[in-house]
Amino acid sequence: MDFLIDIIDTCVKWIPGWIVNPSHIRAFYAESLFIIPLMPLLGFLINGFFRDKISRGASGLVASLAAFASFLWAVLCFHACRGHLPEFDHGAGYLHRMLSTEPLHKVYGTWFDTGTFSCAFGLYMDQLSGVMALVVTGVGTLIHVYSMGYMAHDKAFARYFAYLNLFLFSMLVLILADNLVLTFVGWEGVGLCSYLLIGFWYEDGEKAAAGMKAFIFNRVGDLGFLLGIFTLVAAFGTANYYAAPHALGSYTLPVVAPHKSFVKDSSKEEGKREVVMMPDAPGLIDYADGLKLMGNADAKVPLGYKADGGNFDLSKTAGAKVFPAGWTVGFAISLACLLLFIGACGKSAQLPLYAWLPDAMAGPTPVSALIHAATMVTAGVYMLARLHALYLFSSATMDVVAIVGGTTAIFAALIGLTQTDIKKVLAYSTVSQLGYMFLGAGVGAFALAIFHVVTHALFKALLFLGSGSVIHAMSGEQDMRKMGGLRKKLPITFWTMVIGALALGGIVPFAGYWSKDAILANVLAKAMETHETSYWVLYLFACVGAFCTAFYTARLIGLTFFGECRASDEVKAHIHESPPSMTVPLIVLAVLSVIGGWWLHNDLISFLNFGEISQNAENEHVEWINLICTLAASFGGAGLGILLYISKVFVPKPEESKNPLVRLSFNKFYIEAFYDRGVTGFFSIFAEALHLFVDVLLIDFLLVNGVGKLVRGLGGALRKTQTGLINVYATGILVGALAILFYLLKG
Amino acid sequence: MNVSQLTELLPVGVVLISALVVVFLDLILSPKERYILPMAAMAGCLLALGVLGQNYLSAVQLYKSAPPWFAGFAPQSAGGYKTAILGGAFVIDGFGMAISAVALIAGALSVLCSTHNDEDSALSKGEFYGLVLLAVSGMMLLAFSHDFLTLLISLEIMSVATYILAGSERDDVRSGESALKYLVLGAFSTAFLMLGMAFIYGSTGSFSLSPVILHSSDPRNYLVIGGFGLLVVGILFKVGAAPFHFWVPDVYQGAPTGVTALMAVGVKAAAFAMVGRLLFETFRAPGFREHWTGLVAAVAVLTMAVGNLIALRQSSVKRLLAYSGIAHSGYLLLGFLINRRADPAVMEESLHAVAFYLLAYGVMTLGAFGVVSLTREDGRSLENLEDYNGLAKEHPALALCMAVFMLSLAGLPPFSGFFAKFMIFSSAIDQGFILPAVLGILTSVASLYYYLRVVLRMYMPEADSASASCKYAWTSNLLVYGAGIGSVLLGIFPHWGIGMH
Amino acid sequence: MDVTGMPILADAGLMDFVAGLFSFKLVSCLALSAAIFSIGAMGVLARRNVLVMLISVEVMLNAVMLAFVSFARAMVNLGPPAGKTFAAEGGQIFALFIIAVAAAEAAVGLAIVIAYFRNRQTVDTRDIKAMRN
Amino acid sequence: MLLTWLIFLPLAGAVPLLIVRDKNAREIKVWAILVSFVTFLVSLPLWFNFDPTGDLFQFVEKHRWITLKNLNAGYNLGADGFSALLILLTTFLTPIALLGSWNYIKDRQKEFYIAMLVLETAMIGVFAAQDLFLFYVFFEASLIPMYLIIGIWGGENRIYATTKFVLYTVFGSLLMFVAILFVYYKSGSADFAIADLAKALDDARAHGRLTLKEEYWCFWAFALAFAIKVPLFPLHTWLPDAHVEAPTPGSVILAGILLKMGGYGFLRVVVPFFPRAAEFYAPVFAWLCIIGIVYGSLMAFAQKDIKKLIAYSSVAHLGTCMLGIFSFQAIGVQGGMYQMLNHGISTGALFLLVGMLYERTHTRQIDYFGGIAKIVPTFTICFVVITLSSIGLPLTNGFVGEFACLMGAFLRNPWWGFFGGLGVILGAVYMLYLVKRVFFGKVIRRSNESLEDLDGREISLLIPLLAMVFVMGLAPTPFFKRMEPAVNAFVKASEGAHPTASAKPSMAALDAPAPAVSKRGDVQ
Repeated sequence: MDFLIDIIDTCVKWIPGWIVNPSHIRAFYAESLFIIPLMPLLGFLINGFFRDKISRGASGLVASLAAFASFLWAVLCFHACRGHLPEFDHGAGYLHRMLSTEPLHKVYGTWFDTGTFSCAFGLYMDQLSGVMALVVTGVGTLIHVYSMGYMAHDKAFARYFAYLNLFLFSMLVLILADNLVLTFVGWEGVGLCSYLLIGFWYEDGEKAAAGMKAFIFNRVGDLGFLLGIFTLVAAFGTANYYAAPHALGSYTLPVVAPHKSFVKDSSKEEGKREVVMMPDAPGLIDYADGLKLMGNADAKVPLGYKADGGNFDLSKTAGAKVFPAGWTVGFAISLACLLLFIGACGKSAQLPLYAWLPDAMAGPTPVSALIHAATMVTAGVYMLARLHALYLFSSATMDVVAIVGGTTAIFAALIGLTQTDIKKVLAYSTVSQLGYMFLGAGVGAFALAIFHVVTHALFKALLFLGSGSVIHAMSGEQDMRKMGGLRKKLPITFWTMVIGALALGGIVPFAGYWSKDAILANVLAKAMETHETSYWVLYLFACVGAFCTAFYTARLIGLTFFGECRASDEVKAHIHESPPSMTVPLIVLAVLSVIGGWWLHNDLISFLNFGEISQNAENEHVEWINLICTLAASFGGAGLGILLYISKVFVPKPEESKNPLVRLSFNKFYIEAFYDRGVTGFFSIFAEALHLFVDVLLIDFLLVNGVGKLVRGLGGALRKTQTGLINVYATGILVGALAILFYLLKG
Repeated sequence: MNVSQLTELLPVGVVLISALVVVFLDLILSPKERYILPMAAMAGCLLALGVLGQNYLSAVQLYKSAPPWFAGFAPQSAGGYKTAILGGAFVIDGFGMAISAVALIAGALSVLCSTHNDEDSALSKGEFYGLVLLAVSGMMLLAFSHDFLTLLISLEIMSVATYILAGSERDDVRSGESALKYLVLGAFSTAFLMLGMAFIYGSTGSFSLSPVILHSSDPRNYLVIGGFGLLVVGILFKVGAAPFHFWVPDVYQGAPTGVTALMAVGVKAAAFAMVGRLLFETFRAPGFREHWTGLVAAVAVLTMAVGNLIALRQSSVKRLLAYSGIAHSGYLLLGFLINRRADPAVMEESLHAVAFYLLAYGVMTLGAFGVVSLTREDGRSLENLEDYNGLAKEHPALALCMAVFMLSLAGLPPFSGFFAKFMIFSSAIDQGFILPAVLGILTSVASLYYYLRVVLRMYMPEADSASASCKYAWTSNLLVYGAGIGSVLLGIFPHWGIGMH
Repeated sequence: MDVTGMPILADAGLMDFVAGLFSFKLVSCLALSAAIFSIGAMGVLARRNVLVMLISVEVMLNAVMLAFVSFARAMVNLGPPAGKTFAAEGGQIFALFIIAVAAAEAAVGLAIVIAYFRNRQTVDTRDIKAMRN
Repeated sequence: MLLTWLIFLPLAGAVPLLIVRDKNAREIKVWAILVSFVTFLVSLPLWFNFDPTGDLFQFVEKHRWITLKNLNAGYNLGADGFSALLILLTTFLTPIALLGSWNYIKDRQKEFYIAMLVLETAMIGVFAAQDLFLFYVFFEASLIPMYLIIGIWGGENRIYATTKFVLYTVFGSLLMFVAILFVYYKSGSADFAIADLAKALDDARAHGRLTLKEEYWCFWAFALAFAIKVPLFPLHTWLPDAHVEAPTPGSVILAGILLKMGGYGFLRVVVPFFPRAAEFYAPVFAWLCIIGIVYGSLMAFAQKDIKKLIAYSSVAHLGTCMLGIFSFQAIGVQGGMYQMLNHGISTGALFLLVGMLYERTHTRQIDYFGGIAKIVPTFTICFVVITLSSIGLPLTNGFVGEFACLMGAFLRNPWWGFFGGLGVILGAVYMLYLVKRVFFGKVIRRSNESLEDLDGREISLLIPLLAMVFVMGLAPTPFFKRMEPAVNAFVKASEGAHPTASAKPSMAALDAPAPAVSKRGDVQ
């Protein structure tokens, strides 16, 4: 790879060379971080405003170029993160050299400042966000290119690419944001784009509904996210991840870089109080690290306490009143993490908020590949990784994350076993894989989770694009039972998809194996450390999940490409290999899915040196046990799949199946039915009833108009006293007179 | 006593003389010259108004200070200003002047809105205008009188004249009926009034309205209080407060509109002058006060409730205005509520509020009746609600004025009614009568509904209703527009209306 | 002695009562006027004929006059109270004024009743309710 | 003089219309729009010459007006952050509303434009008045033109709607009227100037002249009037009727500005006058707001008429505003105020759009439409963008306001934040459901095939609104800066009840919850 590195190296030096003084190279890249999200935004604006002016080719080109430009710039900035440290080692691999990084951090201006809380437009690139940005822009570019072929016949071509670019923009904002609120901007932005793209063919009410469903499920999560932000702001008074970049230069100095910013007071053993140096206006992670250095997070540190003179000091404020009364930092952090995790569940389709993702397959296939497999759905994992320093404080939350992740992993995998729609299978496998990522994060191996994000992005995008190519060839058919025997007709698609399948199935040495295996190793290690049954169960789940994954992947390949073609004749007539604009991205991704795993596995993990990768995972008997289990699971699953669907092709009819388990799996455990009919139905009926009884009947009829009627009635009654008879009137006068006299004379 | 004191009463004299002049002119004028009569009558009123103002100003620049607002607070003289004349039979003070000014305005404007009746009707005869002027003179005397005797006489002058006026539409049955009812009930209530006077005379031995001071242990207290009660009955009748309000709707509805206007404004003003004199002077002593504050509060609330609630169900605008008149008497009564510690200064403020309310109410009511008095193409006057359908289309300006009157009567800013109500309620609340104020406000919420019904008719007619346009005399225009502008100005610059000090 | 003569009534023995029949007693006059007043009032309330009602009103006014003159008579024993003008004469003068007032009201009343009768040929209150509610 | 000019310019503009003949409608329209636009231009100094670091009230005018012995009402105008922004909102929306009524109002246009201009005068007056009496006069006066606008140019059921509207409002404001007088005499204030009254009330409270019981009663009398105007939950039923019946411009003004008078009243009068009562009843109101949010959203979900749906959504949105205000946290109050502006913009725009749809199809029934997105793309884009702003998508104005409101609520009491936040979900539910039913799916009516897209006029009057959506979404800081002094004054006033108010730490950046901390103890 090194020649590549050198090219990048020279670019990194050369580009700013004729713009700024070379000594400010990193400053330059920090300044120019904004270019990464800006490019797709421009693409969006161009395609959006001139959607009916510019030609189809032009709009596709603009969009793809925008994506590619931001990819290139991401590469350069990523490279520019490199630090200049004594232990800098030329011998090591590229990523090794990246080990010691200094994040690029630039605040471009305040977004809103209410005087008591302010939030900035700031971008932040470190290893984590850099890797994510590379994945997003890279895969994104490929999918843009692919789309130019896939959507060639669609009339709303420009609109499609506008949305796609808007998505890239939002996703990059999500990733590069330097504070939670800005992350939330991207968070909701990608939600919006997914809404728009799922419902892209809005003439079909079903698809529009699917988009709506996705957005609403996401909103449920977003509320959690918002409340999480509130809790953190209530606790720490800020939503920034890290302290604002130092005034000198526009890039962060080592002083405020998170891992070096704390100096223990050496005089501790003399019984002096513990003092932790903090940067001014520390960010959430700074606070977290500070607390970590101080040990106990359950101390009654006053939340929102601003470090004065950089001293984050326990004794000065011990027992001070905490918000709300009785909250400790630990509790606040756990609560915040839990709430944020709800947001992650919504975005990353974990139980119980996963139900939107399968429906999201209503969108165009490239969209499914980009948004609902490679990038957006992994935002949750990214957010956890970004806040790992906080998550590591609350073991309870971590347990929750692990349990939810593991359960989702096996749950979705079981559903995937019996689906017949090719995209649905992939969708459930995505949910399941996301489950693995959360499982990994849950046991503290955030780096592995991100690693799995990366590999998964590669092979799942590949699979989706491949299935897209298949669907393209089958002129829109998605039911695998109507396919078969396509491997001759679509050789490129076939081979690339096989590679993707192997990767997904976790077969050595393809990409999927490395990440998944490592995650399982950590789960096992965790189970061994903490002899808790729950972790053993999770490990079991994970293995079974792996088995299922391998099985349904084999099933997918078998049903699609082997046996004889089961399509109708006129469909058969049209079957053809896709144009190069579609096959090239397939090939690129295929290559990456082959080599990605071993290329990255050591480097990336050590490079993303955060989280707590269990030491036990290194000791070999854990490794051996795990290796055996995973290999057994994946090969077993794959073998069974091959037996059933490839050597002798068996066409499943799950809807007629008598087997209750099959029915359960095929009907997705009836959960989505519950959401679609139960919840929605109840909601609308409840609303109707409320409107009828409270608004119309109680308030309006009884209270408002009731009072009116009452008064009118009273008037009518009094009116009757006006009889017109002089005698009566005189009587009135006399009675009045007597009453007055009585009143006056009684006392 | 010397004659010079009579100059203080010159305005009344002017009115009386012009009454005679009008009657005399009626004899010598040929029918087609009759249009002079109302002019003459109005001229009389305006002249009297001028003289009144002249008296006021001369007093101001003679004694370097306005005449005392209420003679009762400055028994004989304030800043050398002799209030009492003719041996205390009359007092000349700001309050009286204000009331008589209102009476004069009422007289002038009610003449205006009676002129356009067809020739042969009794209303175009001289004696009609003569009687109007006579009634006005009665009101003015009532406003000034400071003695049971003069009180009775002026009350009778006013009442008898209005009895006749009410019935002056001779061939109209309803006019006659209203006259009858008014007469019988009026006489009936006057009897109570007189009996009350008798009791008070019997216990104090004097007719003067100056404060009655009796030791609480004095057995004659009973007699005085009884007499007071009977007096109150007589006066509340004139005021039209519940439960003595029964005559109001029938009489107002039956009487010719001009006369109704006169009664609604002038008679009410004069009656409230009486109320003021009695409550704030004669029976001011705390011993009495604690008796009557509760009474007045109760009557006020009852009156407001009755007036506003019944008005909700009226289909005749004239009758609706009658009921609203009852309600407004209720509001006015609130102005007389004072707590036991209140000193003359407070009472003066209350009287200011009352006077301003009467002025504002007079202007808008006269305007409203002016609109009512307009006759449609088919000869009927705009008495019924459905006559107002789509008036805004035919006569936007007229409709606008009517809307202003209605909203002003409802007490919405920025019209005079609002500020009048504001002052009344402020004095009541200032004196700590929160509950009556709240109840009154609640009834006035209801009142908004029926006032808006008129606006509704004018601006938002039902689809099927046939809108009838009306023909009208320039006199009524003058009246209506004048009143409209007046009620806006009084709303925005109320202190102009309260220039009495 | 008290002008109201209440004490006299209070300790009225038989002889006093007999004597009272022939000597002026304010209270008895007042009682009489009250009786007349009530009769008049009842007349107004009960009778249907407007003329009769007017007559009843006159009766009431007479009762008032009686009250006035008897008060005046009682005042004679006192003489005018300090600082007040006419005390005793006042009542009688007032009575005269009431006569005048009553006369005026009667005249106007009759005129109105006649005018109404011309139109409707009735003076029964039950027919005089063209306007109500 | 600026504020006086602002108040009376529209009125003066209305005068010439009185004499113009009704039949040259075009000139009338042009003139009215011109007048309102000039008013907008004249109001711009409120933004540019308003100095956030200057004193609290700027553009102050003080004249004696009614001076009686015991009653002394002055003509006091002034603009702090709240007033200035709301006045700007008024002058900004009115021309748009008038332009929006170009084709909508067919008959008696003269009267209509007169009414609109008079209404503008009244509204500006309400926000500019710093004298309680003057404030009340304008507050009530604004009813009359609105009453006519709904009643004359409204739909079938207009009479009921308009009468309900007026009676509802007057019921509240007349009780307030009594309370005003009571407060005036109790405090023994020299005049009706709001600031003086507040001061006088403070020492009346200090010297026990104003008992707690009295304060509570007055608080309710005031609060009722403004709660009806807002409207808060149980008092909201006039709103849907009024909106459904009102003509488009009427709805725009009603939703955009008239409702804000309620919130403004709380900010300007209720809380500063009765801090103890406000602090005591804040939970009650907060929960009413929360009920309003959830309930309003459910109602909106259940509606079949687009306008009614939006009307109920207003109930929910203003619930959020008031929740923010009743948190008495600086950020919450700012959010509440900001959300009021947002609501004015986005809901105004929604009503305009619905009006345009109505002009084309003469129906507002949701199920009449469906799939019209591909027939009227521009219209759809505008509608969707506004929808997104009204469900508070980040980078649109809606988000910032909602975020700040909810954060304020959360800082005061996490549960308020949570339940109030349900609006975030429900808002998306009913708005997107609306969008789906109206714009997406197949075209169900043949007649809809021939809908024509927005014309130049409509686009031109939507553009400023759309622009504001993003301007206020991307650069809220100038707005916040202008509000900040007023907000801090408000928060300080709201803590009048707290003896420890002075112990409150400074409002340094990144220090948000510290005031919360100091306050929390006695709230929990």
